[in-house]
Amino acid sequence: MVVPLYHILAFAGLLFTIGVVGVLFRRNAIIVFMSVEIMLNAVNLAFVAFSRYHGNVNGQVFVFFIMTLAAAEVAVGLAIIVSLFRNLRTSDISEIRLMKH
Amino acid sequence: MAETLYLITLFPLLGFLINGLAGRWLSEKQSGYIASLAVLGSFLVSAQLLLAFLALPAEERLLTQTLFSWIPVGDLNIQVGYRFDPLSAVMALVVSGVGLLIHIYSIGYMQGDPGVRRYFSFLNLFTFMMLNLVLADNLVLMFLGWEGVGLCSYLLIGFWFEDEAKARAGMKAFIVNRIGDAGFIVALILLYHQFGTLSISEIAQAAPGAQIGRGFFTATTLLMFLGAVGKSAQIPLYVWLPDAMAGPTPVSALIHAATMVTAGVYLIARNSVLFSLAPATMSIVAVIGIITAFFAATIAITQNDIKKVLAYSTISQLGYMFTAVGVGAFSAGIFHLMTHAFFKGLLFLGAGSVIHGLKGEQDLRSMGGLKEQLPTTHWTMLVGVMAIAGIPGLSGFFSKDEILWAAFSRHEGFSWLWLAGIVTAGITAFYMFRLFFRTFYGKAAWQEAGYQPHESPSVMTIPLVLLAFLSILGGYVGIPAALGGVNQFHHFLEPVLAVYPGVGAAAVQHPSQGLELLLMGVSTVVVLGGIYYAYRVYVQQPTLADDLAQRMGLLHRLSFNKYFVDEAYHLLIVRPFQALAEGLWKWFDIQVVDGAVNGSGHAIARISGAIRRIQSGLIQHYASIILLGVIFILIYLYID
Amino acid sequence: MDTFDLLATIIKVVIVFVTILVTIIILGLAERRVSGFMQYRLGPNRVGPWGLLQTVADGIKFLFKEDIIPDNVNRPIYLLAPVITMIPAFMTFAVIPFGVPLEIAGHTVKLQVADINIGLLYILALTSVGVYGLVLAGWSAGSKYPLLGGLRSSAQLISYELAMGLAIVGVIMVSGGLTFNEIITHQQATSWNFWKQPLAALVFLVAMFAETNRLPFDLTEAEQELVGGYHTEYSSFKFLMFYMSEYANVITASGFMVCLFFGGWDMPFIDEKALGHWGVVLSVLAFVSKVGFFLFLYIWVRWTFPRFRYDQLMRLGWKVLLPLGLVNIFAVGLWMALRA
Amino acid sequence: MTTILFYLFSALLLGAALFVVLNRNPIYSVVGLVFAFMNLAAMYFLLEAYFIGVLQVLVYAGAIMVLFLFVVMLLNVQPDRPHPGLIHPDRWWFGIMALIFVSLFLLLIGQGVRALLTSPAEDAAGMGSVADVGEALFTSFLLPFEIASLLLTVALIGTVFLAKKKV
Repeated sequence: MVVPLYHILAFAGLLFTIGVVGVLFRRNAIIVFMSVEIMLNAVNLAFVAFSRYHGNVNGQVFVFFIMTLAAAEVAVGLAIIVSLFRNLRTSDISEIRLMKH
Repeated sequence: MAETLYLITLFPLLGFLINGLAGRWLSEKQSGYIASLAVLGSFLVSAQLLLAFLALPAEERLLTQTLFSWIPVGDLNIQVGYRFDPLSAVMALVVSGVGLLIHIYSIGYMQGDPGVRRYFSFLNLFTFMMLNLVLADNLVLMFLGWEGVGLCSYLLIGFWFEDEAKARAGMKAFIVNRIGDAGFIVALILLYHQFGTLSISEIAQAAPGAQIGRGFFTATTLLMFLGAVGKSAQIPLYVWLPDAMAGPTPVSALIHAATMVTAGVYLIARNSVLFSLAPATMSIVAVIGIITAFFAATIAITQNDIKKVLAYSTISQLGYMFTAVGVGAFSAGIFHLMTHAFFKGLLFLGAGSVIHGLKGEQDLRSMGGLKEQLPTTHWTMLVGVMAIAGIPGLSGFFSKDEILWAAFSRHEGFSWLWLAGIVTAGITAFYMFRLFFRTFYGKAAWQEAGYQPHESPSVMTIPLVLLAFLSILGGYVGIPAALGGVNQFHHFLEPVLAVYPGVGAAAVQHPSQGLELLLMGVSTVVVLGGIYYAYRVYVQQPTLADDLAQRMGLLHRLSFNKYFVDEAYHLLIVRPFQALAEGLWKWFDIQVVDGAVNGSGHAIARISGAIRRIQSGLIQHYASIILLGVIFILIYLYID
Repeated sequence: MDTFDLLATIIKVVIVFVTILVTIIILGLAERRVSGFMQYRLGPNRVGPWGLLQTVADGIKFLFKEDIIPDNVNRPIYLLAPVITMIPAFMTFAVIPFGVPLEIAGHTVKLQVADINIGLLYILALTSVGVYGLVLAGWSAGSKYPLLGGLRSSAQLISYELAMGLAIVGVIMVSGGLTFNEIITHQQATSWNFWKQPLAALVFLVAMFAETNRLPFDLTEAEQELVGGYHTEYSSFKFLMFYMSEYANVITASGFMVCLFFGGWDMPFIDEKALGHWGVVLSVLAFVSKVGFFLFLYIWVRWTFPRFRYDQLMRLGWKVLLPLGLVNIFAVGLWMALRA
Repeated sequence: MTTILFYLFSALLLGAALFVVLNRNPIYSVVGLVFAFMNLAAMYFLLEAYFIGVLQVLVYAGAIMVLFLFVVMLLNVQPDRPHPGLIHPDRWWFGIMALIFVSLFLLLIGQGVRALLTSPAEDAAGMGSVADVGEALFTSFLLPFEIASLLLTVALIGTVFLAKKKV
């Protein structure tokens, strides 16, 4: 395989930006959350690429931990979204602004 | 041995916490027992340490214990550490011993009072603070105790705070004390600036050899003395003590007679090294002491409130103590402090017993003829007044005589100190026996008022009896050489007190022992004369008192009205201050301070009104700001 | 990768695919015939000799029926769901070996579509993807019974995947590898894992039934409660796809079970590799007959046990199988530590 | 061929990610994201990170995304109402920021990493097996590994606590 590393990194950067755009623009909390996952995965891809191109397994170990973290984060985050929805009857984050008032 | 030192203060602290936090679940009796047991614990530990001390050679009698670092700031490291040496041993024993008896007495005296748990917790807190004061190894901890006892004094004077006059008396004591404390604080700052430490022993070691001008020592010691004047109620800051009689009588006995007010004397003795280096201060201490002694004694003659008489006598006796330390006889001052604690505690408790028996009546004119009704109180009070008057053989005689002898032998120019002391001793004998006679002899004025006096319960009389024994025997630890004794008390304290030039062993022995005996004789005659006069005026010819008052006219009015000092203070200090404060309030506070504060407030409100928009509550706005930060980092990386 | 290998792989894929399809057809008939046998009735016996062509007829009927798409469905998802279900079901079998390697013209051909070094994880991963088909099918139908069926199925699959994984861990520990070949070779060298870890085998067996949504765990389609479950609203060919994936899953699960605990293609007491081509034939026969037994077991169990209630199902999964799986792992670990 | 496959998967992944972010129906987003993660897993396989690739399917596609799907179904989230105009009026500057961000990022990569590493390390082939990653995990990363298990436990408890109707 002759893909240069910076192609993968640039691609990861694009993916990350797509995630950022999702986080910034979407109003549905679940979609925002999914965009965060996209961002995490962009980073994961960069890690794996580095791991492969440097011949060092540590990058993959990082990805492993990020996945663990993501699992925990999603579980708690979705629980929060569910309980927010239960209380406010909405998952639109532009309406969830209790801290404002 | 030193490991148990912290227990001395721990017990009262525990007592305070138990009574203060869990008091509501305790019965009155339990509360009193817990408080008394706490003080008993302190007393037993102190006594055990003292006994251990006596077995040691004089130079090894020192225990120190550092508990923890309290204020570590840069170079300054204030530690909570205790120091147990002969001086603090005496003080700790007096505080916990007399305190114990007064705690026990209080169980009877305070029975039925709704605030009794609060009372006992305050009393324990006081004991804790006082023991910290006397055991402290450094001046900051000592100051903590110093302020702590001031606080407890305030709390207990105003114990019955529903009565506005009593609450005000508490405030008065607090404010007057603050004036003195300000001096103390400045002295602490000066000492730290000069020596870089606030440890008592380190300062005492460094001071004599230090290359410092006399002026420094004079200034610091004068400032310290200002603190002592406030706490020990000397001229001109004595005005709070008579008012402090608003508190419960056992409190008066403990705080305003036996222990706290003597803290000033202790402060000087504790820092005797510093004071020895400032002869000018010493002279001022002695002069103020003797003036206070005389002045307060003359007021005491005409007072009608039994507790006020005792209050002025306390001021007067404290004056004696200051005279003693002022002429360099530190051990004599401490000696008198100890005996005074015994007999003045006794007198106050006796007076409390009388008041208790008369259901709160404090006016001497409503008493009289109580000998039959209050036999135990009568006999123990007799011992007390004899001791304070200085009848040979009782404790007061020995301690007062040592002071008078020191004042006489100090050096030639100060002999008038002795003369004033002798006169004051005569007056003291007179007014104390006036109090005694008017209380227990003569016409029973209470019969008209319809009282039925009764003797106090044994929980109150037993402390009286014990204190009476102490008042008799307390003096025998310090029999002067002239009477064939060796003055063990003096020798016990000697290692920790400075030797002031002109006193010390050499100077005392210089005048012949015959002269000392002669002076004793003179003072005894004067005292007996005072007693006889009191007997004539108040027992033999009761009408004579009014005649005298008539004939003395102006003098009587002056004494009766306490020389109008309170009024003068009010006119000269309080009123101008009020006027100044009002002026400041109306102009400076409202216009300048409030204006600035409100102005800045408005400014902040306007600015934050603008900035507030960022705080939109929308997560995405926050996220975009994070992104902005990332962009800046990227730009930085790019430029770099 | 040379031409021969590529060709061999393509042939293997075709063979496996066709075999699975044929097995599904046979299974469809067998299910009904065995049911009939167990219930003292005949079952389908008219189409073809002994009813052999019955399933083929059914398939043709499915193909020519009217394809109804209800109004209320979410069309893209509705169409996608059967595909999502079917692809993993057919893909999983790829890593299961069905015989000893074959020697042809100097080349060694593994009787396995793909020997990847994480075979076990591959199956687990694909199984977990298969859930989407059921959930999306249930949701997209836009009616409540399918939705309930879909939610039930996904919860059930996720729950029992844990127990299944734990049962597998014990096997991995003793055999020291994640490929099926390593596991089977290890069993050949010692003894079947079933004898060594009967507890794990039991847990796996129960989890396997639950994972394939078969009785007694077929709560996703429990007719009496949910009509047809997640595929209520499907008809015609799309229904056939669900049907086929269920059977494909059953076949794969049986193969999985056989490989993990019953020695795979290993025939006891015989060294297949020493027998040349006959060994290959023997090993394939051994594998097929073992799988056949488990397929029969599926049908057998179906008519033997009543259906579980949903809460019982969850309790069994989380409170019984999960702890048992952990106990098995601890026991194996202890045994290995003591032996080491 | 693997190179072509890599670019193919990249394109699919990019498309899927855009689909996730841009379409209005949450269910489609979930499906799109699952598809994206499958592509990512394929890319991991091509980078010879087999273990991570399987984990990507097993954990991300198989577990995390199922949770998302559940929540979307549970809350019965409706498609977003279209906003008049392309972009919400107070959000246009987000777009500019995102644009600046990505261009800066690409510039940086173009500047700094181009010189480095154009092809994979030769000796690292097959490094991503379960055994390799597992060895690293249980030796040099043992403590983080244990902490991660603690994190999962905490998350488990927290989730149950949060999701309970009444505490």
